[in-house]
Amino acid sequence: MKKRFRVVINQEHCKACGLCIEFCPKDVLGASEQRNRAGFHPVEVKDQDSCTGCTQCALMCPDACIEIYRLAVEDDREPVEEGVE
Amino acid sequence: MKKRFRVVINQEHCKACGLCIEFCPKDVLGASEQRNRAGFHPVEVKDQDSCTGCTQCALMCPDACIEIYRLAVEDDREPVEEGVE
Amino acid sequence: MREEVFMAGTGGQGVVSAGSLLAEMALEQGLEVCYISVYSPEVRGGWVTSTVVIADGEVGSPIVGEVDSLLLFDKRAADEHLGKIRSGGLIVANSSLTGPLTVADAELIEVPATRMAAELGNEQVTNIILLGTYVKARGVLQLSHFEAALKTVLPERHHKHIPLNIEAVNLGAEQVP
Amino acid sequence: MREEVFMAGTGGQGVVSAGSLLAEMALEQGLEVCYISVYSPEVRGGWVTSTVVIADGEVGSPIVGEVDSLLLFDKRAADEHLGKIRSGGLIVANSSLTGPLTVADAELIEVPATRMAAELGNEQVTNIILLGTYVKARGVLQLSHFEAALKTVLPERHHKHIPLNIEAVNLGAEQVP
Amino acid sequence: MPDAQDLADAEVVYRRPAALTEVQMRYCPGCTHGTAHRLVAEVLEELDLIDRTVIVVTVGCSVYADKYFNVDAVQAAHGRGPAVATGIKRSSPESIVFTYQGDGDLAAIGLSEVIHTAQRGESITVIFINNAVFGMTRGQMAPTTLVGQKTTTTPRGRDPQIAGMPMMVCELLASIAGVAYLARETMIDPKTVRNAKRSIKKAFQAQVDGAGFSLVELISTCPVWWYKRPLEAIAWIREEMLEQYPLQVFVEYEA
Amino acid sequence: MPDAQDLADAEVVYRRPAALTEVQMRYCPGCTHGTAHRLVAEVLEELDLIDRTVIVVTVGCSVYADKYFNVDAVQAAHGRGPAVATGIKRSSPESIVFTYQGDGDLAAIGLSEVIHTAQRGESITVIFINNAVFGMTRGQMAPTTLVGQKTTTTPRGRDPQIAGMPMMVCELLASIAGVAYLARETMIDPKTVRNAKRSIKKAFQAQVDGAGFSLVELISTCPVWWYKRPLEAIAWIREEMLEQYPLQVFVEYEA
Amino acid sequence: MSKRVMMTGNEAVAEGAIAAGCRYFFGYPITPQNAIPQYMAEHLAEVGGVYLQAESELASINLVYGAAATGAYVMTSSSSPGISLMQEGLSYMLGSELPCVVVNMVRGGPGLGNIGAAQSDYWLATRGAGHGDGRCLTFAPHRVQEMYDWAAEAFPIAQKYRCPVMILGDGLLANMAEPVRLRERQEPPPRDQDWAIGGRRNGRPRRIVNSLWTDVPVMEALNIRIQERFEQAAENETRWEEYGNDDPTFVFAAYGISARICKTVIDRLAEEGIRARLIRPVSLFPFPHKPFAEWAQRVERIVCVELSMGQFVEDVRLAVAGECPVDLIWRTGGVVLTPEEVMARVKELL
Amino acid sequence: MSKRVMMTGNEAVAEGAIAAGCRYFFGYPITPQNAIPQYMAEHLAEVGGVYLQAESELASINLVYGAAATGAYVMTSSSSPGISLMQEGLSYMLGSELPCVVVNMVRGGPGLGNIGAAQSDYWLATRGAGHGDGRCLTFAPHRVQEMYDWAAEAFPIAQKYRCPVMILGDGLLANMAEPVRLRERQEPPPRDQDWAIGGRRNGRPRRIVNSLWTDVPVMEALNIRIQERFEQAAENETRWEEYGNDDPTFVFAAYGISARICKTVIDRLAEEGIRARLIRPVSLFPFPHKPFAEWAQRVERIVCVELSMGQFVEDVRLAVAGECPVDLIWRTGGVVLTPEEVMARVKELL
Ligand SMILES: Cc1ncc(C[n+]2csc(CCOP(=O)(O)OP(=O)(O)O)c2C)c(N)n1
Ligand SMILES: Cc1ncc(C[n+]2csc(CCOP(=O)(O)OP(=O)(O)O)c2C)c(N)n1
Ligand code: SF4
Ligand code: SF4
Ligand code: SF4
Ligand code: SF4
Ligand code: SF4
Ligand code: SF4
Ligand SMILES: [Mg+2]
Ligand SMILES: [Mg+2]
Repeated sequence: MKKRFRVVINQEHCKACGLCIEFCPKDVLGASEQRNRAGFHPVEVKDQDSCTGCTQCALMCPDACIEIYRLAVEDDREPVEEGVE
Repeated sequence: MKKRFRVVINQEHCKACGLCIEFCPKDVLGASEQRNRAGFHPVEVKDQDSCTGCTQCALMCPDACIEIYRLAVEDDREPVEEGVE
Repeated sequence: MREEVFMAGTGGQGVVSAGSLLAEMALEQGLEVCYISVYSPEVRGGWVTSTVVIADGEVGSPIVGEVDSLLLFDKRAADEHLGKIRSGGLIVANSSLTGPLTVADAELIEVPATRMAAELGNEQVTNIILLGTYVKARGVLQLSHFEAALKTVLPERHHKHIPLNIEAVNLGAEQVP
Repeated sequence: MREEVFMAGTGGQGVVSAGSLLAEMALEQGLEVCYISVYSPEVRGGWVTSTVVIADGEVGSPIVGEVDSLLLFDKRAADEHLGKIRSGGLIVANSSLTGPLTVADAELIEVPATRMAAELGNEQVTNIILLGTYVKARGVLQLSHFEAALKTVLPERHHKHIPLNIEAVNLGAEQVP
Repeated sequence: MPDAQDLADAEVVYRRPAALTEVQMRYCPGCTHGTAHRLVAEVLEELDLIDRTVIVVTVGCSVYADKYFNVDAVQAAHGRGPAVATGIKRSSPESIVFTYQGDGDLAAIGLSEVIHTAQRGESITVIFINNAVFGMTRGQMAPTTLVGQKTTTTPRGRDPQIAGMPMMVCELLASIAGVAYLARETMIDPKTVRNAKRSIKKAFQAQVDGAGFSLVELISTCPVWWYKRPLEAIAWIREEMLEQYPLQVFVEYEA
Repeated sequence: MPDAQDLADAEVVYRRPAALTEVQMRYCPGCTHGTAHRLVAEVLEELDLIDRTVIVVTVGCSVYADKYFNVDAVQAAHGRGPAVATGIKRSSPESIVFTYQGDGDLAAIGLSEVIHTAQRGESITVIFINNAVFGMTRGQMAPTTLVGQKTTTTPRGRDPQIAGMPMMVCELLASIAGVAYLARETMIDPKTVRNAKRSIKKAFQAQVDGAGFSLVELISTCPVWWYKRPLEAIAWIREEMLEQYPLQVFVEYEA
Repeated sequence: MSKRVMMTGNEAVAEGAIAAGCRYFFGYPITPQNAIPQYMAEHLAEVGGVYLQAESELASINLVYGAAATGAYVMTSSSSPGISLMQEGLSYMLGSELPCVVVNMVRGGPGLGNIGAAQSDYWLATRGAGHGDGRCLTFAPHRVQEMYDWAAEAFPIAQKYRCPVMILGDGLLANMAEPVRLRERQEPPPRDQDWAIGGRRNGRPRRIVNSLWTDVPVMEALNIRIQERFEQAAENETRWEEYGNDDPTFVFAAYGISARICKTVIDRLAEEGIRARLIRPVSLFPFPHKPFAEWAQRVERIVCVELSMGQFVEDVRLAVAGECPVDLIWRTGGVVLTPEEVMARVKELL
Repeated sequence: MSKRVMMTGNEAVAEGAIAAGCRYFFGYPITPQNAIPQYMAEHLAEVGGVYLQAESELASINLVYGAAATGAYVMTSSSSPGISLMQEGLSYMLGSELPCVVVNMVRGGPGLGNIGAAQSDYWLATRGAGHGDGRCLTFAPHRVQEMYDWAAEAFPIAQKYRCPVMILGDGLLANMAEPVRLRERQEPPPRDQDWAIGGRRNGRPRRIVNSLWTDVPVMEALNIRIQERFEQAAENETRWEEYGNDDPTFVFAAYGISARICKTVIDRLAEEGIRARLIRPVSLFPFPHKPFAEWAQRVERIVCVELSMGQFVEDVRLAVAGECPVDLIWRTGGVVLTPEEVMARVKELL
């Protein structure tokens, strides 16, 4: 069974510091065009498929905004995002 | 010219701790029978002639009561004491 | 004469410098003035307010309850502070960010200042446009003191921006109906 | 009834324990009492005083000016404190160390207590001899409470000295003319 | 949370630790105070200490930490955290007590308390955030400020002739008998973050075992008062701070 | 002084140093506070500093030191000597400033001030009297009290489980960059007295040369609160204290 | 009833605390109260308590803060300079609504001063507790028995009003011995306060002890809550004693050691046919305004006697509010008034 | 005359000190007065002065103590919790008769509180200076210009009376900007005081700065000397301002920021035909008793307005001594009264 990961970003808590983007070895993450309530352009998942679940992003996030799940089954749905309408 | 030393004790300041007596290598010093105003039996010079001027006594005295002089000439007078009537 | 001006917005919108410019203009004009900015504890992204009290004699209370004039820089500011206006007072709102407002008992001038500033080529002068509107509409201060005030407030190395600011303040003044 | 006793001497003479014995005797006798010792800052060789105030009701001031009874342990104490006696009061002086004293207006009992104590075999009971004289002469406290007081004040391991102390206190009492 | 249901039976690889509340932290973007919080929270959860722990919150940017940690909290006067923690520990020895202190709090005003607490071998844990500046009060010099670093009270850069050299807290504490675990870590890449967590875990383990005082110094960012962007701040730690403050385990603890 | 005239043309081998007044010191018999005073006074005289020096007197048995030293004196609050000394030095840089502090003053309440002063590399000198006890307040435990030592607040002997291990002040300061001279000495025989004086001299020389902070710890007697006679106290230093506090020059200074 | 034993004020206050169930003492030595920590070091171990010598008074009060947060009965003691150093900590205790007992055996000041008996920390005791509107509830015993009793009473009062309670003595009350009737030592009460921290036992919601309130109305509400407790305390804990003639021509106002001096003076004046009375506040905060306001209507004057230069007299003047003249007899700096001196000076006034 | 420039209260107090010749500043950051140390760090170097950041407020005040002993003009500044920590040091300054200037920009308390404007350190400022009978001379400016002027005036006053002088502000006065007319910066005066230490220059007799006096009458004499200086200060340095109607029905009593609020209220009341006047103490210690005692005879009531829960009002009551009712309008904990609120509450009282 092919592993598939799901990265969940709490975009309301994200302050767009960019550390997760910088430290993701697979360029999975990027800045969103939208602003959250605090006025930041939060991080969003740009390329979920490349994610290896290495947790580098979560390890680096100062705001504990990132959760990572390994799905039991293959799944092609869109990445999960949170918070920004 | 034979060296002669004179040890001068400030007996009013002396608190009879005994350190000078203990550390004099020549047993020059001893406790007086008399009391000073504070009630201590101060140190007195018992054997001036044996004194080598080594300053051990003065070095050890916590109350800076001891002064040591080297006399220019031989001198057989009684040791100098201070303070106790 | 005592004129109480209150401005509110978010950090980075120039609420502080607008307040300090008003204060300098009053000083240039020979009036007494007291000015204070207050911000939320967050270093980044919090709210900011400026209070400027202008008087022709001693400025009494620097604390204001209801005010004569209100400059609202964005929606959060409008939601929070709209009620502060004294009846018969003046509200200048940056309608680009406040959206449309309704007031019962005061004069309301809505200026799409952020958009206008962008059109001038620099969003940073949003606050100056609003200032221009206020100064012209209220008439307590004279626009002629703006340049001198600017020179005092602006660090030397930014004096090259003076023309743009003058353009902005005039543009703001022109918005008075 | 209020009896003020003041004692003075040099560290090591038992001024503190004499004070505390008097206090315990008063307590044994069902009286109220307040007792304080004060000494000079030097850890060794300084002066010591004890003040004991005995009353049959609440003890008011623990501070005394002139006192009813004065126990003087040595010359320095006598020089310093002789004037403290109230007219008609009682002075008990350790004449071994105070030398002869003259007082105008009070009863003076001179007891060569240091010598007597030495004769009893222990200079340490000098204070007890003076205490005995005071108790008997003044009549405020009863000698019969001395032993109980001593047992309270003396640590258990020194209880072997009780007979000597009793001898001393009686000897002191006998000195009352 | 959209699709949360969908993740219900997914395996958790990483999630917000249970020892943190859901409250958004007020730190500036890229400030590693938050990272430090997360690591401590992970350790408390992993060691199953959430129900026994008391955080002693001190004065500095982390003064709101009582809102973030899902444990009992006591807010201490500036610098006095270790004394407050000792008071708690002595009167409630079953509690796991840690202080969370900045370099102003611990190395300036609170130096005496932390050293005496270490000296007594008090079984408490100190998380020490060294960001070379007073963050909360708007960027003044700290004892740990680097030579030449500009702050609001060293406008021409820290001059060692006037203000002395930076204070090396771990080096200072290293000689103290009561210390059970002592390490300096940072959080500038995944590896150093993992190391930091390992040290934090050992520090708490030392407390659980009653082994004595434990402290982890975390070289941390203050992008705002370093006048830098978050990634620049990370780089500045790597290039400047670690020069002054080499990472090291000073006193080791093995259960 | 009888026969003083007679000694007028005698050669002085040893005399009371001019930096001491004629006032009798109030210390207990055999207390080496007096010895320390004498050594400092000799150094001040030899370095010709009497007219430039300010002693910062602190709280402890040496609180009357202003009466004994023939120099300007400032009495400081308990533990704050180094801060007071710094205030003097910064506003009067030509002055030679030293604090004279006990182990209660320096190692208990005043620990922060002495470390920060050392850290800043303040050119002042500290004479630190470690007698393992609070003398003045009647014999309570000090941070430096030995394990098992009975004091009025450790009636069953110092228990490291409760009060921790003795504080090693020199070891603590040794890592600090601002320190120019740092040594631990004692005064239990003529040799150690001479060594102590040599260290005190180097410490003041360091200050004269503006080299930074200097401190000499002197392991000192407190016969009274050690419940010992003077000679026993000397022996106790030799046999017990020096075991805990080995003599050493920690930071060397050569002009 | 138990036998009475001779004890100093220092010992009595320490034993009183132990008897009340206090098991935690943090302190730093300072004359004239060293016998308190020494007593605690000796005796707390007997009852499973903790004596920890703090490295400073700053540490003392913050150790107390920590222990108080766990709901324990906890105490510290010091004398004037040490109490000055505790000001920030006391303010924090108030802000965090934590109870504790603090003993101040006042000495001569300012500065290092001396170890004589003084009352010159009256303001520090009644207006102190550092910055902010709060203050300590303060009680001033004047006998050793009272020292013992108040040490014991202070703990439940501190818990009830969630604030520090100060027991104010002086160098004399600290070191003089009087007979004290001891009660049995009690076990500490359970720490079941709903604010006590120590870990979320059984997963209960977390608790926070805090004095930071950036939201100003919340901070004001805290202050009002504290003030309301003080008003309750004023109702329940205001204590004073009166002594002397029931139909006096004048009234002495004095507390602590000064009040004892006045009692002797009153007795002596009575012998001379002079009718005097004493109002002795036992609680200094809350201050007993009532007896002063009442007697002020009926007497020629009120004469304050204090070992300070006009501190206590301010509270008396506030209570009297101009109803009669208020005079002041004082000494300071460790100098103690004798009954003779008070007699002489009061006669000049009459 | 020089041009006026906009300055905050923090900047003004710092510049005023430099202008007076102050060259030594020791301080530890704390909001809302951080701009003071920052200004000093920036500008003292220009005039050859020393800015040294202390490791704590305890260190600050003791650094000040050392520098003051050399006869220098020296200053520190802080806000409430930091001032609490300086209490012991201030008592030592008094005991050793050393002058200095201390600024307290009061914030909401107790405890950590908040950084709002408050006046709840009134007791700390006027009855504080730790243990003992001493206190600071305390001045409370209410405008930024006055901040500047008082910072400058404070130094010679401190020297004259050899005691700490406190300048009392608050979070608002600290951070609000107003036009200030600056004078030229002066050189520091020579340090020729006969008590200043620094070494026995030219072999002069040694000098001792000390607050320890074990001989109690000597200590008392020191206290009397300090008190006599305070009495001189009461004669020379008592300052107040009056404002408003010359034939008022009532009088406001307020200082600092509260007084400014009252001025606006008085103007508004005048528009409504209500006659009110303000007595604004500028010196809080020495307190201006006279205007209160006088007006109390002529008005219906005195209304105190303070940002604390009844501290300042005590001094007013002491001055009024029952001659007329004294009411109190307050907010606390960083909450500031608006003119509207004072208007409303005062109308309820009338
Ligand atoms: C007694 C006291 N002094 C000063 C302050 C002001 N103060 C608050 S936080 C702080 C320093 C914060 O720096 P740090 O501990 O390094 O924490 P950071 O904000 O950098 O995380 C200071 C000086 C205070 N609250 N209390
Ligand atoms: C603030 C304060 N706390 C406590 C004291 C009481 N005190 C005076 S000296 C001293 C300790 C003295 O011990 P140390 O410094 O070792 O000197 P020593 O007497 O042993 O030479 C203490 C605690 C004080 N004077 N001031
Ligand atoms: S888990 Fe690894 S690969 Fe996936 S987004 Fe995070 S850092 Fe990138
Ligand atoms: S690290 Fe966290 S806060 Fe920073 S950008 Fe990524 S998700 Fe946002
Ligand atoms: S100088 Fe030497 S020999 Fe002479 S008395 Fe002293 S110790 Fe003895
Ligand atoms: S060493 Fe000094 S004090 Fe001691 S006995 Fe000798 S002379 Fe006397
Ligand atoms: S000021 Fe600095 S330390 Fe504080 S939250 Fe912001 S970045 Fe972090
Ligand atoms: S008590 Fe100890 S330290 Fe103090 S003088 Fe006596 S022996 Fe020396
Ligand atoms: Mg920091
Ligand atoms: Mg010592």
